[in-house]
Amino acid sequence: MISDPSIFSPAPVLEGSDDDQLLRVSLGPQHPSTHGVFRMNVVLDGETVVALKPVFGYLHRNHEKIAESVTYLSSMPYTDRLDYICPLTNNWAYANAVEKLAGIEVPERAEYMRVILGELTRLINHTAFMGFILGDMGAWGSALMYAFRERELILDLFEDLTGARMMANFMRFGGCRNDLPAGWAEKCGKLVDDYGPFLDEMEKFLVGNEILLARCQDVGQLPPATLINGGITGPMLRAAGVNYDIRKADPYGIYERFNFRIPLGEKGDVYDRIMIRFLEMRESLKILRQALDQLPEGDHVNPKAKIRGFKPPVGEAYARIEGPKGELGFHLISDGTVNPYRYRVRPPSFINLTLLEDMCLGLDLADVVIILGSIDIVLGEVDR
Amino acid sequence: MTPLATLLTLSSVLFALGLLAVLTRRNAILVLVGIELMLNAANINFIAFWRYGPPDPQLTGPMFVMFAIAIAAAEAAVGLAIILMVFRHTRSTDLNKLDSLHG
Amino acid sequence: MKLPGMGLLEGLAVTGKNMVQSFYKKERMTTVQYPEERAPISPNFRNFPFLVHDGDSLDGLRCVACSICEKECPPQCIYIVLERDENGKSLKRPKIFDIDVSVCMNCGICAEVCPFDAIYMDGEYELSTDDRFGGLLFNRERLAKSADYHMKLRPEQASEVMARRKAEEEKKAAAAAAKAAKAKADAEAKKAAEEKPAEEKGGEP
Amino acid sequence: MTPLLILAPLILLAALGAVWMARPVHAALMLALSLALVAVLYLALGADFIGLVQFAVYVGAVAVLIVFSLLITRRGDEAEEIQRRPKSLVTGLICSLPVLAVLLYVVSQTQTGKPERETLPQLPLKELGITLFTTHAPAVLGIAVLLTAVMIGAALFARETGKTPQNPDGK
Amino acid sequence: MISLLAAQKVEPSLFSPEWLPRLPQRLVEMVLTNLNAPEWLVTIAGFLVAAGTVVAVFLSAFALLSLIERKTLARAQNRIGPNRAGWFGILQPVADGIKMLTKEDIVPAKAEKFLHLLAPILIVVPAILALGVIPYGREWTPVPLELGLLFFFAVGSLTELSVFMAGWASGSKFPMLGAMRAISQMVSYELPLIISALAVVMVSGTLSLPRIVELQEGSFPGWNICTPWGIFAGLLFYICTIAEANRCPFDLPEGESEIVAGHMTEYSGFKYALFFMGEYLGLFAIAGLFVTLFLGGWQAPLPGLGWVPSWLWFFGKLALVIFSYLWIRATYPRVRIDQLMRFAWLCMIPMALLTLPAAAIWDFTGRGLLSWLVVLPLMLVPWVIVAFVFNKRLAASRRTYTFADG
Repeated sequence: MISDPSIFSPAPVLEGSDDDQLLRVSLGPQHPSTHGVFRMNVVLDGETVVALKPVFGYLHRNHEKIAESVTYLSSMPYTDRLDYICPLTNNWAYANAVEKLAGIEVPERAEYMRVILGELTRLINHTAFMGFILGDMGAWGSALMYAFRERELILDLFEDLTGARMMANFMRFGGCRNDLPAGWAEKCGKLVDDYGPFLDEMEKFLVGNEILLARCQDVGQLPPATLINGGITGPMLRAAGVNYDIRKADPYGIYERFNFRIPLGEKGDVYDRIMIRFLEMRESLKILRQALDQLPEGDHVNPKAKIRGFKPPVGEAYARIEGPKGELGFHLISDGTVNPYRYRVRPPSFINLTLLEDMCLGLDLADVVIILGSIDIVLGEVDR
Repeated sequence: MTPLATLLTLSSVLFALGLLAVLTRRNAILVLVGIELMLNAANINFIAFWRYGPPDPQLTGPMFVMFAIAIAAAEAAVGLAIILMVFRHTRSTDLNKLDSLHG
Repeated sequence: MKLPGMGLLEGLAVTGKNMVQSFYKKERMTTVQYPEERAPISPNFRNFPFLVHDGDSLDGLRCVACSICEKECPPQCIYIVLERDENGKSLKRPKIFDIDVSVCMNCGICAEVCPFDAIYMDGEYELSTDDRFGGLLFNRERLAKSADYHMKLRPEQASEVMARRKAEEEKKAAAAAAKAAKAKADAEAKKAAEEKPAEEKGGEP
Repeated sequence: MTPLLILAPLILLAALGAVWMARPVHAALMLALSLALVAVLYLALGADFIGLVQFAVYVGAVAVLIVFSLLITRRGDEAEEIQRRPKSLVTGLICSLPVLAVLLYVVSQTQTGKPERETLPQLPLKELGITLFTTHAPAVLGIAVLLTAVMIGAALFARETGKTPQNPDGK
Repeated sequence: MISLLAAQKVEPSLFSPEWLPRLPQRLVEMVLTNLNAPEWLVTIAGFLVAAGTVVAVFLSAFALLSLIERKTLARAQNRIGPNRAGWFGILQPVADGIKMLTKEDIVPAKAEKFLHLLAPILIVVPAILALGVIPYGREWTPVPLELGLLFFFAVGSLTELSVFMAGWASGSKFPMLGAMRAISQMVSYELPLIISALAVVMVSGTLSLPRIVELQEGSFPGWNICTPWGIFAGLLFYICTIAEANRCPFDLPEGESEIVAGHMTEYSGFKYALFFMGEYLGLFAIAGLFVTLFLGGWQAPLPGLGWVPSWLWFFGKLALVIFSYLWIRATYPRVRIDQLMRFAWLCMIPMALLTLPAAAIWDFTGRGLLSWLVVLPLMLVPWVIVAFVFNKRLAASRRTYTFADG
């Protein structure tokens, strides 16, 4: 991509010869439905997409390079800001990588807390996704407001626990920063109980809607082989029927202890992606219920883990988790100093985005918007 | 000039303008514009004769205009459909370039 | 089997329900009219850091200008200069302690790494200012809050810290006392030892 | 008489614009204006129904169709058009001026001495409808057949180059 | 010139509530007559004042609706909506207006200046013209045209051209796309709109809107919507009004998640406000036509309610119809352009054509029980077939999901 200098010119695909009838439109970076500062240079024939070129980097913040020049702990709040819809899974993935690198044990209670927070984050992400995708389809914000209403309740829990609604900075190497406050687990249990009815309402609002069916079905599907070759992970891959969920495929934490299922779609179109996320939310509720019931007493952080002057031994480690958007991995190389020698993120949003053009070709402009929405990107993670 | 004469003159000039458009324009759609003008010139005549001519219980003038309008609309629709068809094949609406019977 | 169009009607029912219930149900209408009423803030809520001082004046700052927070701060928004006396000897307190809150990302790592319980996270969030530069660069005076404030803000944490500090102080005092006693004892022993040889000396002749 | 004298030059000016404007869209909009003015002329002549139908069909359908086709086939060929103009203008005038002369001559010949009604003839809607479906019933049927054929034909034309080649998903 | 209905009724009393909306007109006419003004002047002044009344009423209704729409949507989304400007946000439209007026008027460099200016004006004009022929009350039709319905559709068709002008003259791509969408949508939905209105015309035997309302005499069961053909024609007409007014779920021309704001993208300040106004006035006009044709216009819904001024009934029904638009807007996502067109041509137009013979049979068989027995099956059978086809599609669209075990 970089070798193609045209991506740096202000409006590369927009200048066409007068001769052809194609319309070159730059969707974004200032566009209502690009989920941030994302840009697609679209070539249209009528309303049909003939070519589409994603252009990104407008939100590039040097995340990886900064992480190589600050201490291991100092990178933790930066990971919050990768995928800012779900900071806690980012924290978790990073903590996992460092623990693997330094060989730190995580106490039982901390593992349970991590699972609870991770699944709550999945709920947040998928709930917000429902709102966003309907917004992309042109519903005037109702679904978004309902989704955010419920998301706020989870964010309240996060605020009680971590002190911040979104930028949690909560996981530590060897556990979590602080223990659950009194009564938190009960509040969380109540939320888990109340979430089912909300999902029912949302499902009624969304799933039966004939307009939504017409808009979403058979849009943006790709053969599973292409998806696998493209490195697509997460709900997008499972919607196409590929059984790949890291919680099962390469279990981390204590996921083996819980009883949950992986929903699989068939066609892998936008509709399947929506429905898979719905079903995943219900499975998440199951996991949450089990985790809350089994939550043991004990340390919230490994007492042996150092906060100040943390120096992992020389080595490298890659740890991945099933983030709400897909496989989220951190690759760290340590040279024995307080800073990582190399720090690399495998962002699911970014990699899922790579097949955007293949999904959109031959479809309408309106389809591009919902396909982009169904990939569920967060530009903070794409551009880093 | 009497009103009838005014209208007839108007219609004549309008017809000539339409003819001019048909003959000078090279864009097929604009040729159609000329044809519409000519049809309207004819319609003005019908209405003018109905209005200023002898009383006619059959309402032939307005009737004729109504039919003419319907046919003009049909003609425009078909004409434009054909032009668009041709355009899809040749990527051009220039009549001078449409010199081949082969699509 | 569902009739076609039922999905559309169900959607209308959902919005209709929300429309009606938003008039009387608190769960449906969660909006808070901000300047007049405020959403309750969790006791754990953190925003920008503040410096704790014991007593009423800045002299009681717990900070010893060790610069650990400065080094750990992810966005590097802390700037500390150690105060020294004219001989260049450290006075163990900051001459300058600035936090650029326009850069600070509220992560709380400074509070976490501080070994002297000197810096904690504040809950104050109405900090808007029309001075983009000076107004958002908090200096030592602006940052310093009393230990009482900390106690009021986070009673649990503060009382724990207080207890620990008290215990430490007592330990220190005890240690100091012990040290003093030991020194005294040592001195006495020394004295005694001195006397002894003297005695011995004395005894020698 | 006054409305006629005001409207006639306006109609001609608009028609001239339709003939002469270099940008196709301008020409089409001028055509729409001219047709709308003709509709006003009909209203002024007392043919209300015809005037409103003219407005609805020409401004609402024909002109819109024309500008829409211009949008679809948009090309930047104004410069070429202007460049070619003098030559084609000569041929155009050679053909149309004699026609105009003949027409004007005929007009000047026919209008002499005829008595002209100054009372407004009525165009009652009901009469119009009844005449339409009694006296002119065959013509109505013919038009109906024509319109059906047009609709089917236009639909077929539009259908032929559907999205099939570009849409592998078979949507 | 255009023939007016010559039905000037006996004036009951100048100050009765029924006559209230025409009071300004009456007063001006009275004053002018007393001043011995020539008759044409009295007529013209009366018309001007009547038009002014309508414009004033609907401009304030526009301001009110812009607030109510935001409030309703907010409530449907569990928000409060604007409530800072004035009591319950009642001054919000004023604040919006001041904001719009003081904004910079930006004309893009590539725009066609004149057409760019003309388009917003041409959007507002037909809407106001169309509002003029609707009967608002028993004694209140601003311009009682003989050919009212035809006039309505004739001026309404001007909107397409002005939308095209806006899209084309902006010299930009999103407006162009929006204009193309708008034109194809309006042209497609105008057909079933007019055809289903024609059914009413056939049964009423007149194009005059006041007459059509008078013929739907009596309370609820007399309305056109309460006939076996009317309910279907009304449904089709209602769907078409949504499409013609570019409301959700047919708001593709300005679909903000796809083409930013469609033909209005390059407008700002007062011109944008004009578009906004034109859109809302058009909404009033077309919803008013729906009320007039199918919901009995100003007729009271129940027999004993004749004492309420008739125009109140009209505006009540109008408010209900518009509220339904808002409700729908709060709920549905937008359809795609090809689905929109397919729906219009393959479903709406055939169904609308079907209402014509149904209405004819209804009229022919005497509008009694027999007609019900004949017309209702005639209408129901195709609808059931359509429902069946849709249902088959829907059944195919319902999916079950498998779970990987574990």
